[in-house]
Amino acid sequence: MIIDTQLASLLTAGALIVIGIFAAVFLDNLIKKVIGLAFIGDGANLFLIAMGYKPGGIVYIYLPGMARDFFAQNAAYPLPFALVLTSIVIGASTMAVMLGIIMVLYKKRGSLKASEILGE
Amino acid sequence: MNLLIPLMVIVPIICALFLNLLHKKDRTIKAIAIILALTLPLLPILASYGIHYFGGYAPLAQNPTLSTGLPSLITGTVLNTFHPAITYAFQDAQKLFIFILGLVAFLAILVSLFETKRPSGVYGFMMFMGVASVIALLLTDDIFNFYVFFEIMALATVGIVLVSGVKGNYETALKYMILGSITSPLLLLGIALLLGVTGNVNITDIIASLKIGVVDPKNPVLLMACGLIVFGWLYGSGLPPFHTIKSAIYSKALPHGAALLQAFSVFTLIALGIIILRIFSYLPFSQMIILGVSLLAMILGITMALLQTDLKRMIGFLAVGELGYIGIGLGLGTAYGITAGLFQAINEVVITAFLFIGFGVIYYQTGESDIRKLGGMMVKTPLVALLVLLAGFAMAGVPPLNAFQSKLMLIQASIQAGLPELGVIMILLSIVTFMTFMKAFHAVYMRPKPADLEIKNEKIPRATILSLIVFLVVCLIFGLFPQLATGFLQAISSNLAGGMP
Amino acid sequence: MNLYDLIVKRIKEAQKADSDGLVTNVSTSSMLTAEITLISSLLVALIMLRLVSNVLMIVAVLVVLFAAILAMPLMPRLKRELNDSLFNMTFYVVLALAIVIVLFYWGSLNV
Amino acid sequence: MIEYILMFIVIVGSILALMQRDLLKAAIITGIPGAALAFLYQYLLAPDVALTQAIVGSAIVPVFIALAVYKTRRVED
Repeated sequence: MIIDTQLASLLTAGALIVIGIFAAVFLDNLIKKVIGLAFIGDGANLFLIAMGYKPGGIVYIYLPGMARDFFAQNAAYPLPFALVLTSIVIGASTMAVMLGIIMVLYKKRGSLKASEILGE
Repeated sequence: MNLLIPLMVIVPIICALFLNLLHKKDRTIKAIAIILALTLPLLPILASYGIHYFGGYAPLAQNPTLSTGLPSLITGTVLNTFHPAITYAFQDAQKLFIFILGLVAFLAILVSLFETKRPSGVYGFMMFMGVASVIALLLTDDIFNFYVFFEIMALATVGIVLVSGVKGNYETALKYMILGSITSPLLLLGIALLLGVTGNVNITDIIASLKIGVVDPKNPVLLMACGLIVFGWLYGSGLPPFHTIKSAIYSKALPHGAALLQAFSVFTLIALGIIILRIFSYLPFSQMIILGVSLLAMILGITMALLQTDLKRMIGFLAVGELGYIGIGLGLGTAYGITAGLFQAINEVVITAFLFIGFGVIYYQTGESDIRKLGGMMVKTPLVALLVLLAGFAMAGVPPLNAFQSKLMLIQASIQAGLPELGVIMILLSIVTFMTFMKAFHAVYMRPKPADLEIKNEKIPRATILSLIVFLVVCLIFGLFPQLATGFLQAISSNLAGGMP
Repeated sequence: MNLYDLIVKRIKEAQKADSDGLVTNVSTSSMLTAEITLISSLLVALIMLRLVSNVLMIVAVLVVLFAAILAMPLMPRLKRELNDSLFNMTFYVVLALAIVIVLFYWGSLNV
Repeated sequence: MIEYILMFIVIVGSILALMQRDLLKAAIITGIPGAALAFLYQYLLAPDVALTQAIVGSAIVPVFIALAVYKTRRVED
């Protein structure tokens, strides 16, 4: 392969963020907007994960019988992964709140168009 | 270990959860809520300075029992000084900030308990939750922990707006959330870049690794991280281009909610601004950006405030405009300037809360906030009118009230830093601020009362008057004895101005 | 027709798009104040360019002064531009993101 | 090799989800990039994150969106 896995993941993350921002700005349907916003969060998470990745490394779980030096030199960096766990949950809960507001707004206004509901 | 430091965050969270368990018994629950809210300003006074390590231990260099027997691969390198825990630092500046936040929160909750007549429920929950997260923002030394509480604060803000019942609150909340969902992942991205370059999320460790040369400070990835974090800072504090949505958020909340929300954004501005200055002060460009954005916030916020017809929106824009003064103090980068900026932040929190709750009396009595439909309230509430007038004087910077001292300090600092133009602009905009305030004051209080204006609630709760008087006393104390506040701020600002070599 | 009437006329024309009630004395004077504040504070802020270069400062001040005079009722336009519609808000947010990133990347490497 | 295919699926799936006119379909297709991301996390040496993402990204998020679609309207206009 021409580019390595880490760089490719970073590029994928960037692409996800760009797709998400595009959707959030230009799509008019509110549900589509929310889907796009979820992609922005996914992109940021993938970025963090790719930061912690170590080419040719092993999973950061210390199994019995593993040599300590081998583990220390080859394990991936676990800190970003611990952060992503929190971030995924935050993203999901934010999205749930947004969808809830959208449902209420639909009941009040009878439309899902951002240009109608969220205009002036 | 100092036990009270984690309690400052834990107590409001417990309050939020506990108050929701109790139902029905209005009177007792009100008393319990007041007592619990009273702990918010009391805890920082009682706590002594210190550092708390959440779920971990002190750095190995300070921890001889742990470090014995470890290989030199760990103890001999920079790892020895890293913080392996989520660190909360409580110093003198934090003491003042958290005390003021606790005071504003206590008074806002007190007023809300008497004005909304529903002592428990989502509103109180969201207020306590937001206060807890902002206290954590001020205390934390861990940038990812900062992000988590930043998100919780955004959700709490949305919650406060959602339960207000003001017309159009759902739309505004959804707009705020959409903009937030674009911005917060980008802030997270900035943190990720910082983590990728330095391998750390603890701010002290990031600075240390930049200082001793583990990481090249001119790394382009770091510049990108700084840009993204600055962008998150704009969102969190409501500087342009977020000034429209932030002022809309204030105007769609109930007045006591808005008083609390503006405290949230001011303290977010301080907390993240201090982080940016600590990490990136070696880039002169970061200070220039802070100055430029603050100038834009001042000009746009105050000129837009002049054009508004909604009372709460007007104060919201004024609050955004006043944020610019704080930003200028931070952006000047001198010790005196940073002290002045932080002092102005404290004054602004108090004064804007004062104004929101003071004008909130009008909203409580009439249910109307359009200044074209208001008038003649001076006859009904002369005492409140006097207090609101004093609040307006304080915001414009009339001696002997507090903003006079901080604005004077800011102007002196800008002259010392060689930028007297900033001082000129600040004076000019102060005058316009006062004019905006007088326009609202005239329309609400001094004009003859329109015929179709009906008064729903005749009686003003005594708690509201009490909290207004407390705000006035705080304004007077800081105005007459500014060294009471600046004494707390000297250490952090000389630290920040020292910056990186 | 004196100057005040002229100003009121201009403001009425500019406000025709958003028919947000009638043009009163108070709204005219506040519009006027906002206009003058905006232009004067921008001009004073531009003087800070002297730290970069004196010539640039003079040129910038003159250009902005003439542009502001030519486009005179700035404030109604600004108010219409910075309205509460989500599309405008997201547009300015993305624009600001681009500006911040470009400035940081280019500015720090070249200044 | 497989990770490059997963990345491709993530990007194509996200674009496809945004291109649907039927919102229920869009909600279900949102699960595809979510699941692919979970597998990708596994390849990037993060099994615990992969578990969380598998549940949140491929089940909870699409179900939330589908519920919202049921409560509102199905076809974008």
